[in-house]
Amino acid sequence: MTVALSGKEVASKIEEKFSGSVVESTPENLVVKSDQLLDVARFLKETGGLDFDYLNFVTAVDYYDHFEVAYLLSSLEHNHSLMVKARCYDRENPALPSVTGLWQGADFQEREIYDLFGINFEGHPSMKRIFLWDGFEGHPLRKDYI
Amino acid sequence: MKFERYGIGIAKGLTVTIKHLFRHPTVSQYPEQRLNISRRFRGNELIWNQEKCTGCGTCAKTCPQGAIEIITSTDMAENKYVVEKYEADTGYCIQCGLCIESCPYEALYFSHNFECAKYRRGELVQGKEEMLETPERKVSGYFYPDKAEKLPKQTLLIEKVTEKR
Amino acid sequence: MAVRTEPFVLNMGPVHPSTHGVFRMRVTLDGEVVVDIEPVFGYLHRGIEKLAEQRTYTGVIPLTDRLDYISSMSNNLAYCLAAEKLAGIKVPERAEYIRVIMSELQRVAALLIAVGAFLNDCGAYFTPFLYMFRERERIVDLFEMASGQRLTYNYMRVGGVSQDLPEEFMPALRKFMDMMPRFMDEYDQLLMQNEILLARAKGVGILSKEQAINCSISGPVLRASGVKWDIRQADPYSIYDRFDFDIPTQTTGDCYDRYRQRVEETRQSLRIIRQAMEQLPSGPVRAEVPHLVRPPVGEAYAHIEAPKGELGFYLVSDNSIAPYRCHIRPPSLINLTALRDMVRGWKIADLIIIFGSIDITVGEIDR
Amino acid sequence: MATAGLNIYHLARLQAVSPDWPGGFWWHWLFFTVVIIGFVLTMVMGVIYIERRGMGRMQSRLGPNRTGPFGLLQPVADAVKVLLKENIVPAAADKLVHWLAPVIAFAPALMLFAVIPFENGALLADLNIGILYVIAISSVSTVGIFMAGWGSSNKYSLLGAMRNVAAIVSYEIPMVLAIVGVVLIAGSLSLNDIVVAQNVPFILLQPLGFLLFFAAGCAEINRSPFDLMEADSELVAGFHTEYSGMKFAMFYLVEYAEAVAISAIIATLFLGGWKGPILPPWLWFVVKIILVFFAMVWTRTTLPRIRIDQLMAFAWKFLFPMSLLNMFITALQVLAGWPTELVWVMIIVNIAVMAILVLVWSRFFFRLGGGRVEI
Repeated sequence: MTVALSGKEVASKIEEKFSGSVVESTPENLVVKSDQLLDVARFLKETGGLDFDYLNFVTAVDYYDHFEVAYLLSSLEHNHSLMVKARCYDRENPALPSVTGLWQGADFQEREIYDLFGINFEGHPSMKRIFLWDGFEGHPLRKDYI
Repeated sequence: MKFERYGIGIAKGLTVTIKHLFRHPTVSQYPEQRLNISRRFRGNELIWNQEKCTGCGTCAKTCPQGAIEIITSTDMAENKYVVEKYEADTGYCIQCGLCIESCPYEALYFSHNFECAKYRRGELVQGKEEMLETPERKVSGYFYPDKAEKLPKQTLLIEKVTEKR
Repeated sequence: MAVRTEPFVLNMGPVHPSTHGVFRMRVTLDGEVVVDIEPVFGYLHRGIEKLAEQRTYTGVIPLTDRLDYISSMSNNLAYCLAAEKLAGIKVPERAEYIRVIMSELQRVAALLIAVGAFLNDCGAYFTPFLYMFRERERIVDLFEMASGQRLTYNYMRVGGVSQDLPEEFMPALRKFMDMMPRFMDEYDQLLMQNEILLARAKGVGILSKEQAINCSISGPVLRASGVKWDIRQADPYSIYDRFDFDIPTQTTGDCYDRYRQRVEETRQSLRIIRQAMEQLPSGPVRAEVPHLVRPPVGEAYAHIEAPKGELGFYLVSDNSIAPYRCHIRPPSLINLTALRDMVRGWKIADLIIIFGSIDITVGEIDR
Repeated sequence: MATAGLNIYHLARLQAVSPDWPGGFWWHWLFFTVVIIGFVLTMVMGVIYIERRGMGRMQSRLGPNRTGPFGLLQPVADAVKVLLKENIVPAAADKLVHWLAPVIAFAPALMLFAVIPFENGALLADLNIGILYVIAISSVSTVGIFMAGWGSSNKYSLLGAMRNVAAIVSYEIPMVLAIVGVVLIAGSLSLNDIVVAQNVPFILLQPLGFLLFFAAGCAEINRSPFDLMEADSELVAGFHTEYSGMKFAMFYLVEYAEAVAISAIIATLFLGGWKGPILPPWLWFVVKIILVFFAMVWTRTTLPRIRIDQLMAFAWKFLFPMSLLNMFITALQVLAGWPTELVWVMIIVNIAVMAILVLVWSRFFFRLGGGRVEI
């Protein structure tokens, strides 16, 4: 059985290294500051005992006032998982750092989020639309898209 | 293509294909040879029981495609709904069966027909009269096991022996 | 020794015999050698995630059929697990067993297609493909018997399955289980040791263990690279912890290994079905679930080991009758991440078989 | 046969024996032209039917069975359908080359039959260099195929055509060398003389030569497992991707006419041509063609396709040295005096030699090159 690590415990570990990077932590997940996402992600991937080497999925949810991007991380070695989230409050030009450098599996999924939510992932090798054509207006999965 | 195995694998494969030359073919010739379809077959048409229907409209609300249109009026004397219009657009229907499962009064069934091709899109819309049960329009046993028992047993490919000739 | 020529761009797809649907690749070729490829998606994009936000929890199930349309049962199961997790519904025992039988039969059917299509891509002119389809036909017959449909089954419901198995199902399944190993042996004989296939597929398109993990590859492709990771054992969903089965793995991670991996997984699936058949209890098949499920506010992620890999549904609820957000983790899309690194430097014929060995369904990629 | 007064085959033979008497040459020429065209077209229809039905049954289905009795008219129906189709020429195509290609590809396929004996002496031209003519003519259709690939201005077509040219250039050599063994034993280059010389079918005396010729012949006419010039799973349809209607029908015809031609040559060289008991000779010839063709259908149904670099490696590293060795050994045997009375001993010796050569060569010397290229 994959153990879902408590967000609170992991948050305390992160706080030791990067203080002030965790916005919120619950037993299910933890929310990190978007500008420190990349550092936290690298910490999660490379710290012994955590070793989150497998990115299950990346997705975004539109909560009207902010976008929440969720990363489900797993460790195949220790068989545990953790949901990490980051929030974007800018609706016009939302941006987050890309994690493709750490987990290549995020490549198409970040493009998909860019396509359907309009969140720009900085540092992604080819940030362009994936499903819809280039001239498409709007981002369909936003709640205000009709 | 290393021939370190000297073509044994190729020879094995050739025996399998040549064996099939002397076996019965699996296929059947459709318009002449007809197989019995599943008793629970979700046919292309809906069948509606006018007596049982109360006009509650649950089916129309459940339909994920919005293919069912129902208009009712209130009959004050009898104190019930009268179904004035009941239409199912089989062109939009995806045969998911959720309307049949949701019907609280067991008034909606699938038909057991599958040859329902039409020449015009408009002909695909089933009106009230075209939804009634007739001898040609048999009721499928989907979600109603008691109806299924009356239907012929499904032909299965596992019953057909393709090994021997 | 390679002679360099002027590279040119070849547009492969969206209509091409071996792109398995409407998938398109822009391939840069140097003679016959693939220099670079860029996959282009979206030709089958139907916006299923957006559509799901406007449908009831039950109404999403027919949509999931149309994701990976050759393994609909698995999609149904993944979605139902997620919805049940969200709403906290307990599924009756018999329904769990039926779900396991169905999803394992579906795995056999889908893997047969995967293997057949792969061999067809290698150039075996439709023979393995048609043989595999014949076996799949026997399974589809069983599905038709239970659900009434042959492709989009829409059989599972939140809280169980739509209806109980008909009484003629178990004898037919038993007969199928007796016949299947014999057919599997015959297919192994057909091409498994064929010298030409070995020359074509062995050592071609190697995906290393590290890269497979880094690219979030899942399913048979991951295990063919030597990672022993199967969600059925790593994170047992439904009742998979009650069955005794092995997780076969391969070592190199080339096309031939992926082919072997699929064949061996089929055998393990048959093993699970046999155990589930023996243990199948009687009882209700559907929990008492209101027609319009209204889960509490929250989110849930449920993932299953679908034939293609880890298929997950991430549902967010706002206590209404429709999901607030329904994200699908598509194994086919994510498995394609490593395609570019796998095919670079191989010939155009190898591109086809490497692509075929990943085994994608475009319905799931584009959603 | 003598009872049938107007047996055309007797007439043919009469004409063939002395085609140079006044007026007779043209009569002979006209007669055989008609016979060959008729023969090729009917045989093509026959083999298409055999291929589709045989392949269907091997794949556990039925194959075409609707048109006519047992679906025998299916090739006719296909032909009618394809003739009525629109002729589409791509806008960017080289119109002249695109138009000329099917003709150039088709002519050699018919010309091949000029030297193939249907019966003793019944052939259009009993060339004393018959087999050389076959080799020379059979590679001309490559020009047509390359023109098709180049002229349609399609990258798939071009790739297919380039593959075809590469394959033909490589496979001509083992093909010729495999024939040399037969020629050495028969002592003649004329196909009629070769058949006459076959008291025992040469497949027994030249088993290695037969294998090499069969493989090289398959590669030459794009039959599986060497069909990578029109590999449908890679190149859609290879060189004829952009062809439709009548022109496509021509290519289809070429493909099967060449298959019939190669089957006929194999039947002539190795299976004793028209020789056989009971049945009339021409029927024996047809039966042998169909047998060889069925072997091709069988391999096509079963085997996967090989890659282009493997195709080349197979030609140059396996077939070429093997055919050289085969020629060398046969020459030694002929030089040492062919023991005609000990023919069965020779058969056993030759089969043993073949087995040893194939085993040893494939075990110790044959290695595939190619593979991944570093970018």
